[in-house]
Amino acid sequence: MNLSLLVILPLITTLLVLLARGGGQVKAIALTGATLQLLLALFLLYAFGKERSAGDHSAMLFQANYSWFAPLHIYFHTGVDGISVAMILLTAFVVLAGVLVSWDTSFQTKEFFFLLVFLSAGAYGFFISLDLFTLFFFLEVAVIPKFLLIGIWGSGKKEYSAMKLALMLMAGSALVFTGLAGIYFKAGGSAHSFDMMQLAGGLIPVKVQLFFFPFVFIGFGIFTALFPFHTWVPDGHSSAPTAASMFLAGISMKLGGYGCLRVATFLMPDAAQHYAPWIIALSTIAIIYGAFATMMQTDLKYINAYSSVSHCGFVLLGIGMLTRTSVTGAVMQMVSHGLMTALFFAAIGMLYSRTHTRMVAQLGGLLKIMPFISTIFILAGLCSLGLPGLSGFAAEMTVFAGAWQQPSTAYRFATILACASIVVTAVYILRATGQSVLGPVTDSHYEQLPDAKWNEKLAGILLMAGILAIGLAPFWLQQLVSPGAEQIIQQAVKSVTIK
Amino acid sequence: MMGTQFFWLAKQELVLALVIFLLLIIKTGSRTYSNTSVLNLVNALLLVNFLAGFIAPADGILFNEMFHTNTLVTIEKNILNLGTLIVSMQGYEWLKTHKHVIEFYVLLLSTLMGMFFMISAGHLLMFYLGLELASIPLAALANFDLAKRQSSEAAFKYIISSAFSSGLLLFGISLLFGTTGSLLFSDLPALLTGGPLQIFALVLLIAGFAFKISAVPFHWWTADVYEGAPVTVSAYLSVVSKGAAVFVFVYFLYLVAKPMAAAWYTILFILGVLTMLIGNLFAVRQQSVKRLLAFSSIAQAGFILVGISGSSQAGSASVVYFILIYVLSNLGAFGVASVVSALSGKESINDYKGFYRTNPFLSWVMAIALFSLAGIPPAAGFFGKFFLLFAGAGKGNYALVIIAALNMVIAFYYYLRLVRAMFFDRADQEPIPSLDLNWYPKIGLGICLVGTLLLGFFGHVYEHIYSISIPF
Amino acid sequence: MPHPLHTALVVLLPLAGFVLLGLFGKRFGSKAGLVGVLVLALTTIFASMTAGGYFFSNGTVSGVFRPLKDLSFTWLAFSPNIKIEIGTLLDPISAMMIVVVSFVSLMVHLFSLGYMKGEERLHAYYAYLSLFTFSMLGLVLSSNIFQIYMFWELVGVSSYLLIGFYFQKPSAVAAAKKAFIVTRFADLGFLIGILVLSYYAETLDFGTLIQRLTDTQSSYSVGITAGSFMGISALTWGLVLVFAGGAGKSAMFPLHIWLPDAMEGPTPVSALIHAATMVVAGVFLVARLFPLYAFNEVALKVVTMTGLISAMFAAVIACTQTDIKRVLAYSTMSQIGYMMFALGLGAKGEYGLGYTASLFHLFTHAFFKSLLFLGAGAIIHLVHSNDMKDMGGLRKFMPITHISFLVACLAIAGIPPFAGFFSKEEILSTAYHDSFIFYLLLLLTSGLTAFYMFRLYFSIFWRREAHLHGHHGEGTMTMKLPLIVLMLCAVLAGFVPFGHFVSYNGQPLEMHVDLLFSIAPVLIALAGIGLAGWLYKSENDRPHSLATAMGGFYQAAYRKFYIDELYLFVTKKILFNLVGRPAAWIDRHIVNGAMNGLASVTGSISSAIKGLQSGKLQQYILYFFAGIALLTLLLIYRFASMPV
Amino acid sequence: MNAVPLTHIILLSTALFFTGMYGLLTRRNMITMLMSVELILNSVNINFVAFNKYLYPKQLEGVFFTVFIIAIAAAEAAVAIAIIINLYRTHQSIDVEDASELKY
Repeated sequence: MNLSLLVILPLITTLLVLLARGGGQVKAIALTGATLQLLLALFLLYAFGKERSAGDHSAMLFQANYSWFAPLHIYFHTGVDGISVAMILLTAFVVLAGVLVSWDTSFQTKEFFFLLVFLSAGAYGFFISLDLFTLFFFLEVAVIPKFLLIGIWGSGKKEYSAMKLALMLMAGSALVFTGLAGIYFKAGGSAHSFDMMQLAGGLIPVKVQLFFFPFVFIGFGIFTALFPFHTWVPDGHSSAPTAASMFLAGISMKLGGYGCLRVATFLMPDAAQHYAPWIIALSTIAIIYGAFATMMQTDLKYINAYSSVSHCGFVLLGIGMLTRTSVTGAVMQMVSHGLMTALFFAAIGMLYSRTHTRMVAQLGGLLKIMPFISTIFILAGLCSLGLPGLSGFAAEMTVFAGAWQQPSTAYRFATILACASIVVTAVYILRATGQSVLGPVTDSHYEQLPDAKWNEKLAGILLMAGILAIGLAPFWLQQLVSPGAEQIIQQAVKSVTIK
Repeated sequence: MMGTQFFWLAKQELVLALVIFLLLIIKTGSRTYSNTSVLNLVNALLLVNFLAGFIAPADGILFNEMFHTNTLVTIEKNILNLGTLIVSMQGYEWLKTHKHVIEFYVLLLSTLMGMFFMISAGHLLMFYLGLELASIPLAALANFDLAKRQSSEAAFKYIISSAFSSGLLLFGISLLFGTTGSLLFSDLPALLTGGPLQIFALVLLIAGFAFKISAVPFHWWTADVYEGAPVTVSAYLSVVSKGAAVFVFVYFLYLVAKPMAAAWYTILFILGVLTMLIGNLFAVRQQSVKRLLAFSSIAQAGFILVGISGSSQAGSASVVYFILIYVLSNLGAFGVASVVSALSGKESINDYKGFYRTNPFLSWVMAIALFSLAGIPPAAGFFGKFFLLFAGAGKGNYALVIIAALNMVIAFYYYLRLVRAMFFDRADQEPIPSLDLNWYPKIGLGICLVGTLLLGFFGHVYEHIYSISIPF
Repeated sequence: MPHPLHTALVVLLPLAGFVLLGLFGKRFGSKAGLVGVLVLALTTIFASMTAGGYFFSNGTVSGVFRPLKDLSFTWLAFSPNIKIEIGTLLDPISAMMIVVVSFVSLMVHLFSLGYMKGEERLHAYYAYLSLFTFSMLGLVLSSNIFQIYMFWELVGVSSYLLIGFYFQKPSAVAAAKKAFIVTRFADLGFLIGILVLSYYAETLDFGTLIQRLTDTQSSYSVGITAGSFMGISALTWGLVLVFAGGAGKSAMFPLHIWLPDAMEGPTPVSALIHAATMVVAGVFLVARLFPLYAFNEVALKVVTMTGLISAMFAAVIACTQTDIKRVLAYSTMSQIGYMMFALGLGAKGEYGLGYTASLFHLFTHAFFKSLLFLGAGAIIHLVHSNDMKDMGGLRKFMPITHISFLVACLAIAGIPPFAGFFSKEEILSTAYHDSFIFYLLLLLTSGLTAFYMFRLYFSIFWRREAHLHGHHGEGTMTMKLPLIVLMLCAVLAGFVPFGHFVSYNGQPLEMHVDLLFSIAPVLIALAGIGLAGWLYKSENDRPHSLATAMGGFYQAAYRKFYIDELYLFVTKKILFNLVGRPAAWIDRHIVNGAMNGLASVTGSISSAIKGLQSGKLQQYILYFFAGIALLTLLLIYRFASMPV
Repeated sequence: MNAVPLTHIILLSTALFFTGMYGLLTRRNMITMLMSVELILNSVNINFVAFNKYLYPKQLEGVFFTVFIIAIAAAEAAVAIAIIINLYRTHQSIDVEDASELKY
């Protein structure tokens, strides 16, 4: 199948949104577009599986290569492996859910859905890119919509948050850019190239890797809340409108993780080995520190935002551990966290739109009043604390199991600390649920509030379906991701044996 | 032989000259003419002028190598033509009530002609003449808000600074003449030895260019003049005048001063870093939109210097490509500022609060233009800036690239400030009312918007520019 | 005819019940309970068929019970060797457990029909019960150590949901949270233990794991004994950590603090989860890995001592509590302490008597303890209070409850011929063979057991004449029936030749009751009963004066030896105040401050240099010229190679 | 004929240049500043003519350049004076210090 469709479809949707008249039409178009995206993503999964089972074991499938800026060797080179397919699926789920929960948007509807769908185009483009330039392009494309979504439709100190998010992500991009420049000019003599598949074969000299790896890794790390560059996360997530929060935490942060994996680790395996202790140290700090910081939050969105810091730490930990299993786990965690956190934000958004507060202390007893919303809230929480049968468990356990394969005592210690964070997670999740949806009803006004509407229910069910599909049967995801992880790790392992 | 060749090679200048003459005739001939009809006529002529630029581009030299032209030069002139056309359309709202429309255009087009000669110059004398033709009328233009104090101050600052800078430039040229005995571009490379006097001459010449493209520390006039001059003139200064200087600068450095590449690379490095830093740092706390854009255009010059310092074909191609994009994006921003200033008289960032609610189209044009200036995709500025910095990186000076990349972050901040004011904030006082635009500015802004959004996606534009640009 | 499918159905039926009730429960309305009971009845039938088939037809090979592994499919493969294979493992203990679990669960389902009548969220209640039953059955049938961990967590969460069923009561929510978090903390040990063991054994499958690590010749075993951390071998670490998980679920000292609080849940839930099934999961886990534990002296010692301490510690506290459910909770903890203790000694003595004794006690305990809880439920249903101060003289109002409660008390006190007598006898015998001190301590504990149980019994049913007005009787038939059935079990379970079915090595173990040996325990139990009768049979101030005489010790026991306060101190004061708060503060002020600081530094530099753009033309010209001068100097210095 | 060496003339032009610089930097009268700029241009003129005469006597480039510079200086002065006049209308002053409203 032609992967560019994944980008073209949302773009056509945005165009139609622009041409639409009235909020109803806009929503209908956005919904149709998002549904088609999901179908397309599912078809991609199917086609990918079919191709693989037909015996095509090449690293990337459905490759297409169009020349873009020929003098600079820039191509629009697309292709997917299992990891990309998983991320694309995640995107499709979150986009559709995001469109659904935003159904009640009445303020500047057209612009809202335009930006929302536009964001998804960026994410798809990022995940299908095999060319560093296009990858970078799509990474940055998302900046404008994110900024505007937060600033226009956000709440709280939205201006500050929007600025902060945009600037910090821009700083991340700047670092990535520097790294890309280094890779381009220093890899393999005069044959300048942006093509990841060409650059991958250990083409980049070790010295160059050692110099540029931190740029690329930290640059992408900022996107995925690498400690101590995570401070945009709490502010950004908490100020964003629901759908944008879902997008930010569910997809946007994953761009970083994917970049750390696909660009930093895949292209610079020696450096990845060399810097692994640093990555592990930082990610362990993020996990534990994020979890403890979450414990002290009183705003539901802050709770989820900080917990995202902690959970994304698992992604980086998995990457830093550099074993096939841990990398597989990292990708699974990305997908799982994406769905879970989107569901969480959706639930929080639904609560907020009714009660007009996100403070844990002001909520209470909502399970009785809004059973559906409270149930998905609790389920998201349970997924977050790693309940078997929901996606978080499978992902985290894969990370742990993979991390444990590293025999070094220090790494083991990091792993144990990471494991310990699941206890802290339980503490803050149960505190949050216990005080907000359980317990006595704190405000008699709440009694009259309605439960979820059809669109909200559909969004919740959709994301739950994703979570359950992974949680109940993680093997398909694992089998999907694992060969890709293998390929990335092979480079790292090979580089060790060469040394 | 010589006759036909002359017509073909200097056709852009000739068309321009015809336009100027036509305008002068109208001015002297008829006593009563309405502004709008003049504007209609001029805009039509400018369009013709722009389109004529594409007819039969030819390579060749005239006047004993004093004048040269080729496809690259033609394209560069076309870019400037495009910029002028857009400036003219966006200035419609301001000009339609102005008393001296024809004079405005005569002066404006004279400077454009000066720039053409500058670009086509094959000899330093020709270059100097072009330069002055491009500068002196601009000073008069800066004073075109005749009754405004600030306009006069701006014009005065510009003319004195400009005169001083050309004095130094001439001093440099005289030293060059003294040490080499020739001022012909094609002779000079062989005669340059890198002695102290020549280095001094080089510094002086570069300072002259740096003045025109407003690179730090030769940029001081920029912000004051941009603020004081009418917005239309500021737009023209920041885009067309700067663009022309950049074109010549590249030509001069890459072809003429090539033997002294090590020396000028150092200068460009220092100037580039300073320009980006100072430009951005000053822009950060500006309250006036025009001043903000002025410092932004200074910072952009820094990025251009980084690109030029790449010393490669990719470098020169990227510079031309960037200027093309920069013309569109900067004119998008200035264009909005210009119509807002002309119709409501408001020029401060605070005045733009709530702008999106009253003027969504203008807000989007402004926002996309700003994002393009900041280098955020899908705006074309991303591509322009990416290639510029990449060209700079090709030299292996990663410190420069990192500084540039981090400067993009600072720059992003102040562009976002304006976007924030337009989109997020609610107006504390009466917001700018919904502006009713004539279709000229609308088209002008539309061209900027569409160009800014789409230009990056057409790879062969860059490819074409690359194929004809100056190798190093 | 145990068919793999039947085994699977045992697990899947409750799951189906959960899905059915969870998704469409509301449609059933008050019929939701019946659906639950029906599903559980079916489950129990399949469980009995499976267990019967296992014990009597296909479980043995030449007289020795062999594990049967079925229905294995790879759920998640971490690596080619280490993978989670979901499957069922039938062996004597799991066969025994599925019967116990499904049976007790059925009783509880039945009892709840009456007890929870009219409850608004009845369908949710039954859904949770089904979920719990599913998880518990899945846990005992797990064939893979990671699978057991998964069900372990599911059990934990269903327990959370059930304890917090009355979610509008803050205390219930807090209790549910506490239970979950404490066990979660313990599970951390379990998880790391699994990682340690699986790393060396390169498998997660129980059979293979045990086989590889117990074979001293194999490289796996050599590896795990050689590998050490802080001077302790990896095997010990692994086993102790796994045990920590078990201890958490089984509420062993010092991880027991959640159990008394868990009594906030509906009483039938306590009967199911906190008496008969989930809390013995720890015992089950150790039993499941017993061959490995038997291999490691240190780990066994830990198990033994934990059991002993818990048994005594809980018994002492139980004597002082006045909430009847809390008394029962501590009693549960104490009894599980017995089981753990015996299991710890299981590798010693004659043919692993301790192992059999432990599981035997688990078996009998399930019946009489759930009976006690259901009885307590019936009482609370009537009196609407948990506190024994509000009770007394209830024997007239609820005869069936009275009799069944008495039988259960006798059983737990170890009076022959009730079930508890036989199993406790075996445990004491195990202790006796190992160490006399242990024996004495246990004997004392069993006296205490008799005392506090009868303290409870007398306080509820005797003590004073009660006058209840407008009460609604003893309860519906559905409440009485389970009491009667369980009472029969409490009487008869002791006569099951348990050793024939469950033993350390799969070979039948003959258990015999030595009458001479029984004298001491029975006497001490009777003494305990007598003391309780003297103190509590009628209203008097003897208990009070005794409590005063005991002084500080009584207070300490009443306050549960301040363990809760200790935990609170560690969590609230240390973790929250010294870790959480600083982390949050650092994040907002230092890390975030650094980012904001970068911005403000840029801003202040910007302000600092604004004076350069002074607006004065002559200064501009000066700077211009200075720029040229400096550049020229620099360049001439660097590049000028030759004279003019 | 060669009684005056080139260096002297260069010195003269340099002196003239710096006189111009000095005037430009210190005079507050705009017209005087304009005159100072003319001095700078004239020092360049001297340079051109001298180089042409002494070093490259067979060429005319220097001389021609000078002619053009003089012409352009005149144009420049014309425009500058026009601007100054206009500025005087708005400011009622031709003191350069008064024309420093645009700053920062």
